[in-house]
Order: sequence, then C-alpha cells, then structure tokens
Amino acid sequence: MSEILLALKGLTKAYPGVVANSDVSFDIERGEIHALLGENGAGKSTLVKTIYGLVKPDTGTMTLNGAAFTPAEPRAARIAGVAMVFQHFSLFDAMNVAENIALGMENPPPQREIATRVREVSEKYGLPLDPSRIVGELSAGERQRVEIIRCLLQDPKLLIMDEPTSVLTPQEVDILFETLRKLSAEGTAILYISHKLEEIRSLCDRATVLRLGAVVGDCIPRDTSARDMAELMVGAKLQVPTKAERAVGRGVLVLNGLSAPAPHQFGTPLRDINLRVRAGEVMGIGGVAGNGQDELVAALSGEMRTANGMVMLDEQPIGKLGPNARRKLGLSVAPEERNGHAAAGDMSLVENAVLTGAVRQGLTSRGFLRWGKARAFADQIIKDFDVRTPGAANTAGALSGGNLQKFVIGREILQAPDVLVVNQPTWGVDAAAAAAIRQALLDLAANGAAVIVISQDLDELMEISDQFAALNEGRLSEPRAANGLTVDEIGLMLGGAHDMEVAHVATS
Amino acid sequence: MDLSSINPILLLASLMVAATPIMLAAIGELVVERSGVLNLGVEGMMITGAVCGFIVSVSTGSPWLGFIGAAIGGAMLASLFGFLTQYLLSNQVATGLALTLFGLGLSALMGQGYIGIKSPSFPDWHIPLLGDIPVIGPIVFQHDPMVYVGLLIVLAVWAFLKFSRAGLILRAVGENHDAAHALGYKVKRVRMLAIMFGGACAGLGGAYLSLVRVPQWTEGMTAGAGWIALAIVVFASWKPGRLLLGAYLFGGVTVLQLNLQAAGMAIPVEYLSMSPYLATIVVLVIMRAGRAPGSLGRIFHASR
Amino acid sequence: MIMLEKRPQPSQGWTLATPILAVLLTMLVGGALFAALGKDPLVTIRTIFYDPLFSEFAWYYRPQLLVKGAPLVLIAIGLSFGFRAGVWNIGAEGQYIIGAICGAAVGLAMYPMESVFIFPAMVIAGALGGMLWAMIPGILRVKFGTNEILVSLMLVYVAEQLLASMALGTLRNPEGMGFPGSRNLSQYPSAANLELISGSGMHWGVVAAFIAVIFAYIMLSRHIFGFQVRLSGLAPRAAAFSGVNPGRLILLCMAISGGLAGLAGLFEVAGPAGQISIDFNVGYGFTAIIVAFLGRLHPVGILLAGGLMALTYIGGEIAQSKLGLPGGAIQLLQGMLLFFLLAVDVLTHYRVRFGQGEVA
Amino acid sequence: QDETTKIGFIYVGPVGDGGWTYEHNQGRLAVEEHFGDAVETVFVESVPEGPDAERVMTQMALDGADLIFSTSFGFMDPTINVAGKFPDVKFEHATGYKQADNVSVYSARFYEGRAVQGHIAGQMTESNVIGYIASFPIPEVIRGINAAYLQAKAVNPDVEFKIVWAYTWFDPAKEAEAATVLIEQGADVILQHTDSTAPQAAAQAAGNVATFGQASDMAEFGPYPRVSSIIDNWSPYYIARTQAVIDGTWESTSTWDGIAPGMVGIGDITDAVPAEIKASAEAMIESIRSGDMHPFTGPINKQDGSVWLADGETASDYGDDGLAGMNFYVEGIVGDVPQ
Ligand SMILES: Nc1ncnc2c1ncn2[C@@H]1O[C@H](COP(=O)(O)OP(=O)(O)OP(=O)(O)O)[C@@H](O)[C@H]1O
Ligand SMILES: Nc1ncnc2c1ncn2[C@@H]1O[C@H](COP(=O)(O)OP(=O)(O)OP(=O)(O)O)[C@@H](O)[C@H]1O
Ligand SMILES: [Mg+2]
Ligand SMILES: [Mg+2]
Repeated sequence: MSEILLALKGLTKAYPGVVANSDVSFDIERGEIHALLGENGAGKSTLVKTIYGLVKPDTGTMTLNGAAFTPAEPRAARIAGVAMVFQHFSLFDAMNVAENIALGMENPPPQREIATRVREVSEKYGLPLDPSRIVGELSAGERQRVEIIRCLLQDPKLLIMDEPTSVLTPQEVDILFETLRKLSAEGTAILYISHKLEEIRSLCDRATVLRLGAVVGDCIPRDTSARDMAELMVGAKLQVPTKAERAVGRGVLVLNGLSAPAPHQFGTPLRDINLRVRAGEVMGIGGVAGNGQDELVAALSGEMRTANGMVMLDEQPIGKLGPNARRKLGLSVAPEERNGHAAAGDMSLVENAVLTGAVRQGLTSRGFLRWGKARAFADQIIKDFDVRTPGAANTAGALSGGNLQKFVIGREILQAPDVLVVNQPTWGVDAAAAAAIRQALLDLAANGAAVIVISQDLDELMEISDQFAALNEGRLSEPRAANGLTVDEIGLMLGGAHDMEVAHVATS
Repeated sequence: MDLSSINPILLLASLMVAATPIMLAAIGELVVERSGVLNLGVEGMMITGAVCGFIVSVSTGSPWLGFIGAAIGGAMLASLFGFLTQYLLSNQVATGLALTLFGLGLSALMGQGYIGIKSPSFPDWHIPLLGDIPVIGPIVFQHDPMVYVGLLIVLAVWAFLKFSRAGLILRAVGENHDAAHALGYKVKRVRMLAIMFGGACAGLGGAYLSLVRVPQWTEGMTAGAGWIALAIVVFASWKPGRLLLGAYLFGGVTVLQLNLQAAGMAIPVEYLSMSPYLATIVVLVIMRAGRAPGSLGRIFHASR
Repeated sequence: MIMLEKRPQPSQGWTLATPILAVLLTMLVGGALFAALGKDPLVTIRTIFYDPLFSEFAWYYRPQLLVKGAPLVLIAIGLSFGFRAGVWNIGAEGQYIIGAICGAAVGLAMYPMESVFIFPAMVIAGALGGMLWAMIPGILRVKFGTNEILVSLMLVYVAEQLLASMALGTLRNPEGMGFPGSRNLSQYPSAANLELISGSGMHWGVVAAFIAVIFAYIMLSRHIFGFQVRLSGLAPRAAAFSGVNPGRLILLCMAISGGLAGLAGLFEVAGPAGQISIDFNVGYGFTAIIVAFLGRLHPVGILLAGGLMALTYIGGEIAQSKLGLPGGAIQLLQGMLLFFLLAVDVLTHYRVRFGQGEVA
Repeated sequence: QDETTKIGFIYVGPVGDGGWTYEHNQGRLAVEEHFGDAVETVFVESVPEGPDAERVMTQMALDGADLIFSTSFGFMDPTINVAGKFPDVKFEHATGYKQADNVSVYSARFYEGRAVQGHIAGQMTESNVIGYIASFPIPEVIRGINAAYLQAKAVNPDVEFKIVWAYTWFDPAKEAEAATVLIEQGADVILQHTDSTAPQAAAQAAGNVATFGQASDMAEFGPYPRVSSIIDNWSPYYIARTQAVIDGTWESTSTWDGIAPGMVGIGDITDAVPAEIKASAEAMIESIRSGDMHPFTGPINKQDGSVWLADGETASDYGDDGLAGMNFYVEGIVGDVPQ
C-alpha cells in the first residue's frame, strides 16, 4: 500500500521578481491524503498547477508510478490519472452540470450517459446533484460537488484539491471528508491544500509545509498542533487574538422585520430579519453561503434599498439611504469579494482608499478629490495594517488576497465607524493575516463600535463573537450568547444546512 | 391605397432573399461572440468578401469558386483582427472598427479593375419535389442555392453549438475563458478559429451581394449591412434560432415597408423607411435580450 | 517562444513612444503599399504627413486641421466618459445629426431676425437635441435593460431618415428653387458660427473642443464624478458599493456624450457645413469612436488622436489630388495606422520576454 | 505659369460606383485623351459635401488648377465660396443654380431620356403597371417621373405608375428589394433613378420584366431585361469647357443640355423591344434632338387637376412652375410627393 505514486524532485519555478517554487521535492504515496501547507503566496497553487500541466517548471522532474511525468497540458495530466479541483475559476455558470462535467473529461460520453453516471457517482459518494441544473443557480457547496464529481468520473489516481472547504458548512465539510476518506481507502491519493489547520489535522495523513516557495518541513498532522503547524508555515511565533473586556452599550443598529425580494435570479430573498446590535459587541452571523449573506450585506451597505424603518441606525431610519449617506452616519461595510466589490483591482491603493473613504475622511472638497489627503490615508492603512506592497501607487489587483483583505478591513476600521459589517473577513487568508484581521475587529469593538461578522468559518465566529445568530434561507435565527454554544447547537441553528438531509454517504 | 396588391407568400419569398446576406454575416458573428470575442469589423469583412468573391468568380467563371474565394478573403481579414486581439491583446472594439475602415479601403483598391463587369450568375435552384408543390413550392423552394446554404449554415451552427463537443468547448471559452484555460483548453486557438469562421461567413454574405443580389462590384456596396448583422446577433440573444427570426424579421419589415409604399400607403415615406430600425428597437425592448457570453469582449491573457 | 508578461503598472515610457512607433511603422508599410501602386513612397509619405503641416500652403492646411479635428475631438471626449464607464454609445453619429437639426431649426425659425441671443439659443438647442437623442438608449437600458449599443446604432439610421426628411421638407430653403437643403446659416450673421480670427480656422466648435478636453481632464483626474466613471468601468460592483447610482451614471454618461455630439453637429451646421442637407453627416460620429480609443480614452490622447486623424484626412486628400493616389489607399492607410497603434500598445501594458514559460 | 492647363475634378462618390461619379470620371478621362499633354487632370473621390469639398477645391486652386469641375449638387455653396477666393480660377458646378463670374453651372436634361423610356415602357407593359424606383424627392427625380409618365400615358391610357422612394442614391440591397417588391405588385417594366444594377438583377431573376439602365449603360444586362438606358455623357461638355479655358474664351454660363448636344445619351434599344416600338422611340429621340418635340408640352394638368400647361404651351425652365424647381406630380400619378 505504501508505494510512491508521485515523486517531485527539485521543482523550481520563478516568476519575475519572485521564486514561486524553489527546489521543491517530496513524494505522495498511493492512497494517502497529503496536505500542502503554506502562507498566502507560498507557492502551493503554483506547485499543483505544475503537477496538473498548467505551469511548466524551470527545472526539476516528476515521476508518476516510477515513469517520468512531464504533462505538457492538463489533458496529458488527466490522461495520466491526475484530477484537480481548483481554488478559483473552473465552472461555467451559464451551462448545466452535465456540460460542466463533460468539459472536465477527456473522452466524455454523450450527455445522457453523463447524466446517468453523475447519478451513480453522486449516489455512491453521497453527493446529490441534478445533472440538468444550471451551475449559476447552485450554492457554493453544490458547485464544488460539480468539480469533485467531474474528477471522480475519471477514476483519478491523484486528486488535487486547492482550498476546497473555504466555502462549505461544517456538515458539507463532513460529507466531503467522508468522500475523500472513502476515495483514499480505494487507493486514490489526495493532495490537499487548505488554510484550515484543524481540518487538516482531522483529515490528512501527512503534510508538507512550504514557505517562500521552498519546503521547510513536513509533519504528521494528527500528531502536531495547529499552532505548531502555523508557526512552521510562518516561521515565527503566532499571535492569537485576545478578547479584551469591554462594556456593551445601547443598541446602535436595529433591523426591524427586514424583508427584501431576491435582487436577481440566483439571489435569496430576505425574510423578516430582526436584530439589535449593541455598541462594543461583536455579532457573529453564521450560515451556509447563499442563504442571504450577500443580500443582507447589500441591505446594510445601502446597495439594496428597503423600507426606511427596516434598518435603524442610532434610532434613525436609514433603509432608503445610499451607501455614502450611511457611511456618513457611521455605518461601514466590507463585502466578501475583495477584488471587484470591496476594491477595484485595476485601480491604485490610493484610489481604493477613496472608494469608501471619500465621505468620512474628507477626501473631497466640493466634489474635487484631494489626492494628497487620499494618499496619506492609503499610506496610513498600509502602515497600520501591515499591508505588504511596494507602495500606495500599486494596483489593488497586484496584492495577494490576504494583503488586499487587510487593506479593505483596515480602510473601514481606520474610518472609525460606529457600526462595521464584514462578510467573510478571512476567506482564503493565511493564518497570520487572519489572526491580525480578527484582532483588529476585536479592537474596534473594544473601542465602542458595534461589529457584525458574517462568516462561514464557525471556528472564527466562536473565537471572536459575543453573540451568535444563523442565517438560513434568508431568515435569521434568534441571537444567542456565543459563549458556551456547542457545535451541535450551532448545527441546529443553521437549520440543518438545507438540502443536506439527502446527503448520506452510502457506506458499502 | 391598394393593400390587396401585397401578396403575403411573395413577401415571404422576397424576405428570404433579402435576409440572406445579413443572416450569413450574423451567424458568423454569433459564433465569434459565443467564443467571447466582439468583432465589430463585420462590415469590413463583408465588403472584402464581396470583392474577393467577385474577382474569383469573374476570373474563374464559377460563382461557387467565387463564394469560396469570398470566404477565404473574409477569413484572412478576420485573422488579422484575431492576431491583433488575441496575440497582441488589443482592444476589440477599436480593432473591429479599424478593421471596417481597412476592409473598405482594401476592397476599393482590389476592385479597381472590376467596375462595370457582370459576374457569372447562379441559376435558381428548383428543388425537386418541394419546388413543385403548388403555390408554396415556387415561392419557398426556388431560390438561388446560397439562400439554402445560408439556412444550412444556421442549422449547422445550431447543431454544432448544441450537440457537439467542439461547440461545447467554444461556448465554454466564451463563457469563462479563465476556467477554460485552467481545464487546458486552448482559448486563443479556439477563438482564432471562431474569428476566422466569422470572417468567412461575413465574406459569404458580402459575396451574396456582389454575386447574386446586385450582381456587380461597386465600392461600398454593402452599405451598412454589416452593422445590421451585428445588431441581429444581440437581438437574437446569441441563439441561432432567434437569429433566423431576427434576420427574417428585419428583412421582412424592410420588404414590407417597400410594399406599403408601392401600394400607396398614406404614411410618409421617411417614417416607413425608419420602420425596420424602429421595429428592431421595439422588439428588443419587448423581448429582453438574453445573457451575453460571460467573457464577451474581455481580453484573455493566460498568466492571470 | 515569445511571451507577454503583464506589467504591474503601464509603462510611462512606452505610453509616449508607442504612437511614434506606430506612425513610423505605418509610414514603412504604407510606403511599400504606395510603391506597389506605382507611386514614389517617400513623396507620398511626405505629402500625407508633412505637407499639411509644413509645406508652402501649410498656412491654409493648419487651420483646416482644427476644422476637421474639432468635431472628432468634441464627440470623442463625450464618448470617452461612457466608454470608461462601460456605457457603449456607438450612435454618436445620430446624436450629431439631431443636434444639428435642432440647432439649425432654432436658427432657421428666427430668420431673418438679427439678435445676439440667436446663436446661444442654437447652441443650447443643439446640445439638448443630441442629449435627448442619446437619452433614448440610455433610458431604455436603465428601465428595460435593453442593449444600448444596438439601440444607439439603430437610432443613427432613424436620424439619417429624419435628416433627409428635414432637408427635403420642413427645413428646406424656401428660396432654394425646390432643391433640397436648408438656408445657408453661414450667410445669416446671427446664426453663423464663423471663424473667430480670420484665417485661423478657429470657430466656436474648436473652442468648445478645447474646453471639452480641459473639462474632461479635470473631471477625470480630479473630480469625484470622473472617479466614479472610471470605477464603474473597471469594477461595476465596487462602484455600486462605493455609492455610485448605476442608472444615474449611465444617463449622465449618455447625456454628456449625446450633448457633446449634438454640440459638434450644431457647430458644424452653423459653420463649416453651413446648412442642413441630405448628406450633412460625414461619419464624424463613427470616426470619433476610433479617435476615442486611439487616444486611450484620455483627454489629451484624444486631442492628439483627433489631430492625427485630421492630418491623414487632409494629407490623404492632397495625395489623391497631387499624386493620383486612389481614395481606397488612404482608407487602407488609416486602417493600418489604427492597427499599428493598437498593436504596439501591447508594449505599454506588457513586457515581452523570450524563453520558456507557462504552457498554453 | 507653365504650358499645361490643370483641371481638377471633385467627386462625391468613389470613381468605382459604376454610376454618377463613374461617368464624370469617364468625362475626365476623355479630356485627358483629347488634349494629351496639354492638360493635366487631378481628382479627389468620395468628398463629403460641405467643408471637406471646400478644402479640396481650395487645395486644387492653390496647387495651380485652372479649371475645377465640382460634380455634385451639394458642392454648390462650397464652390461659390472657393470661387470668391480665387477669381482667376474657373469653376464648373454640376446641377446647381448659383452662378458667379468665374462659376458656371451645367446640368443635363435627363427628363428627355425619361420621356423616351416612358414611351417604350408604356408600350411594353402588359400588366399596365410600371414600377419606378426613385431616390430622393428632389426636382430632378420628380421631373423624370412626370416625363416618363406623360409619355407612357400617351401611348397607353391604362398605364399605372407604382413609385417607391428608396431614400438613397446607392444601396444595392435596398434597390434590389424595391425592384422585387414592385415586380411582386405586378410591375413588368421598371424604371430606376438610383445608381446600382441591383434592380436589373432582380428583374433578370424574375424573368419577364424589362428595365432601363441609369447613369451608365448597364449593357451587361442587355438585351433583356435592360432594353435601353439613359447615359450621362459629360465628355463633350468637359472637352469644350477645357478648350475654352485653353483658348482664353471661357465665360460664366448656365448650361442645361439634353439629347441634342449629346449630354444625355440613349443607350442602344435592344431587339427585345418590338421593331415598331423601337422605330417610334427612335423617331421620338430624333424629334427631341431636332427640337420639334418638348417632353412637357401642354395640355398638362397637375395632379390636383389644376392647369399647369395650356394646350401647346411648353414648360419653361425656371420661374414659378418651371422645370428647375418642379415639385409636383402631373395628373394621373397616384400618391404624394414626400415632403
Ligand atoms: N502567473 C504568475 N505570474 C507571476 N507571478 C506569479 C504567478 N503566479 C504566481 N506567482 C507568484 O508565485 C508566488 C506563489 O503563488 P501561489 O499562487 O502558488 O501561492 P499560494 O501558495 O497558492 O497562495 P494562496 O494561499 O494565496 O493561494 C506568489 O507570491 C506570486 O507572486
Ligand atoms: N500574473 C501575475 N503577475 C504577477 N504577479 C501575480 C500574477 N498572478 C498572481 N500574482 C501574484 O501572486 C500572488 C498570489 O497570487 P494568487 O492569485 O494565488 O492570490 P491570492 O489572492 O493570494 O489567492 P487567494 O485566493 O488564496 O487569496 C499575489 O501577490 C500576486 O501579486
Ligand atoms: Mg492564491
Ligand atoms: Mg493558492
């Protein structure tokens, strides 16, 4: 059983100004679940893209089953038995599930047959999926199932998963893990990338850690604490967020029966949401993606207008106000999607500072921009939040996800809002940056602001929230004190994660 | 006014012919846009096709060879656009407009020696059996062959996009080029092929004018047909079936307004002349356009 | 293997160098073309690119560059707002026509009264006319989600029919012996848009074009509106999050581009063209789209691009008449110039590398 | 001043349009051929009407042109403007009405040719429906319709004209559609006042429809459907005016020539036209040439029934109801002139 499936030797890949992979060597054994760890930008994606034939290494060799393996393109890798679930971009929203699956296969059978096989596989691994549905209408978890089934249909020898769980609920994660364990038991090797160290501890047999492109060590995750792994990745001691004692004040943000129709075809309507968030308090809102998070954020940011009294800030109705009017009153929001929503990737950091800072920071006067002031504000964000970039004149898109996230959160926090709403503040962000962001949120609350954190990462919510509520199909549960909530209770609050009931693994 | 002089079946027959050049150009552009590329140079490719087709058919004496020449000419001009937009990553809108200017100039130069000549003509096809059906037969089944070739191309494109693997890949490239690239599809190659197919179809549409409809070479003879073709693609929501409808509708309103004029309709002529364009707008407002291909007009660069 | 690598920031050096490179390449390939047509390439190139600026008769051509370039720049500046914001008004030609009709109609209605208020009233009518015509696609997009490219384009054809109808009917010169075309406004002092300084080519349209360039420059680089326009084009969701009202922005962009196109039409009909006629429009609205992109949607770039386009038109005419170069060759040359400009632009945004890299 | 006389031509369309501009360019080539090295001709094609025309003419004048032909109605005001600045240069403007000391105007009496067409068409039609593809409702076109209708009616009292206004001088696709529509509505003879051969092709496809060439001979569609044509023949005039400049005898004139001086040519009447019709048509051409016949000779009523020309009266060229500004139909034509 413990034969070597894939051996990597001395893989090096340089991009201008950065060595993404530097002399990387390690082995993956048949049937093992192998974790690949590292900070943002450590070179994990580059490495797996090399294995999948999307990136050609500058030097180094690979052997698969003892034979030299040099896939010139993904097709070659697929034929050799390598399958991959991508971190970003690999589904086609306007197409149906069967078509999406056919596109990831080498010699796909006719559509009808694909549909049958999708049903077979999804039954076998407990991943229900309707082949005729349009992918754009699926939830994040379902979308990922499409990717996984696409891989499974090819009977891969090696399955690569690049940050698969960042969008899943605990239940969905459980199902995924069961699937992966089953695959592994059948002899399929899995190369698994994630920032969620607890998951890795529960799932993976071995781990290889990358830092700045080079292998800095390996470990057996079961026998290593998450903290040790994180410190191995970062190469330094890790700061754990500390909750300061703080006084909870009066309710500053109140939602009164907030209801709104779905803004578009794939959206979720908000149904009668009642909530009171008090000054100095962190309100955590959990829930599976696609249960109204985006809509709730839009209704709070002012991108979506509602009846005036449905949203009250300091006893003032603001449901009909636009984003800037709300900012002026002290309500700031940081949406989930950093590039393209919270920030414009093709604009400089200075311009991105203006994006939300114009009103509260006085970056305009009579409509004219005060670039000097804007630059100073951007520089301050970069400094205070340790955003790693050559300078504020750089475009936001040139920042790594974690750094951009720090910039976005920093931009809102530095405006000293009375209420801050953040959605997925540490999505795909490495452990060190995530810790920094969480700390900043706690500090803001400690200074008397009300903070709403919407996240799918329950560990994160438990770590920082005072109150916890769950969003399910556009409804919000009654908030409860976060202290002392058990995972089971949370699971119940999440409403059993819709359409999960069917997801039982047909153990053989 | 004598509306009884308008014969609806004849109307159908003439709109089939009137719609053919724009339909040919539009179906090509539809494929291009489904691959995620916006080529606004249809007019330039049409007129280049018109002159190439004319030259080839005059010098070989065969209209069929003329159409082949037109397709090649259109495809070659299109590949220039493809090279600029796909490999040099130029802006598609600007490049397309430049292509139109370029094509108009090129065709004028190429056609210098061909003015006032008549090209060899197609005999009308009398499709056996169908052509003999009383009333309908002579109207619908007795046109020049290109009318049917055009319909066949639309049908073929429909089937290609719906049923074939290559069509699926083409749609995937147009829908999300990053994902298609990640799965290992050659985005640029697929798009180059689509662009050349679009050029070939536009060339056929142009040649339909210079070889069948007019048939003669005159500068600027496409007179804006390429722009209408572009409009029809959007109108059709990038669906071949609706494209057929759009081309026939546009051709139909054009022919109908002339019919109304000839019948002495009391509506002022200029308003009748506007009617095809106004009708297009109205129909567009009523029938919401569908969703455009996700990557339409965006520049693809692999290392992102 | 040649590879392109995106620069983190567009290269400043290449931004300036690429247009020159493009012109040189055009001269090179154009020269070969002219040689193939049996013309002396050097003489032809000089006639097109040099003579309008520096020949014996340059005193006449230089002002003409302003006359020819002004409408292009004026329209292109307006379009650049929309194009930056992702609002695709490609029907400026129609807005130009309607602006001319509305402006001229006001002037003609006053004839033969003389008053200093007539010309300003015409200017307002022209701008309003273009603006309203552009609002049709704007409102249809905001209210019904109708594609504005298509509607604005269709409205060009509608405007052309209206123009013909006006030239033949309502606005026809009653003293024109039944011929189509309106009274000549340049012979009606209160309505004429004459040269401000004799022989300079400078008319109100040129002044307006320069003002538009400065206005656009300030708006785009210093004003929050320009920021919102750029933001909407680069990241629409971020724009909405930032507080931009997308519908209002679309309407504003349509209004600006339509208004400036209408103004261009009015200045043209009251000045250089002089009258409403069936063929009054000569494609400025379409050429301006090219000018806008050539100028990289930047006001100063548009100013230069407008000048370059005007140069090739005027130089091309001289080459036609002096050297017998066919008109098609000039169009071909212009197309080539655009291609080269677009092609070398890649150097501004990407670095060229030789060697191995990513597969595919 | 050197020996050669320099002559400029400015065209509204491309020389390759096969119609209006093409024929003017033929005139230019005839001048070159006739005078050889004694003249140099230059031309600029596709010049938009308006400021561009003014600039092109100025540039020609600056460049030493002695005589400039501006060959489109829309060049009228630009020609007058430029002429004002260059008093020593002679200008010839086609189809306009504004003259100056150094600006002549010239035009052709195409309606004479239309009359012949109407004469043939009225006899050839069996359906008694004649289709007419008109361009824009301007005097030139309306005159042609009236001239053709009067002669057709004279030989065939049952004849009916169906008129389609294409609102374009040149758009092959639209012209083809217009022809098709007219044929569908029963026309078996088509007259056109637009420049492309598309209507000829449509008629050929239909099989039993006769047409007439316009502007150029369109002989390639003979002998049927094209049974004859009106040809713009500017060569004699251009040669004569050039000669006048060379001789120093050029004066500002207003020329409106027809069949007699050869400015309007009637293309070969083919054998598809029955011999007796052909003979009577040729006789008509002859009598127009000799001046015995004027196509607009009374009694003619306007469409509304009011008297235009009394019995035996011929239409005057200018003046209130003159031919130059004709904007009404004669009695019997159905429909309105678009306004
Ligand atoms: N196409 C590219 N061009 C240039 N540099 C690149 C490219 N792709 C990656 N890099 C560089 O390679 C390094 C490694 O990137 P990679 O995406 O592999 O990191 P990662 O470990 O997957 O990070 P994350 O945890 O954020 O996903 C990055 O620092 C980046 O600068
Ligand atoms: N084409 C490129 N050229 C230069 N640098 C690149 C390129 N693509 C990516 N990078 C660099 O790669 C780094 C990380 O890349 P990647 O795209 O994996 O980002 P990420 O946003 O960190 O991922 P995540 O989704 O995990 O947040 C960034 O620092 C970015 O500058
Ligand atoms: Mg990454
Ligand atoms: Mg990664």
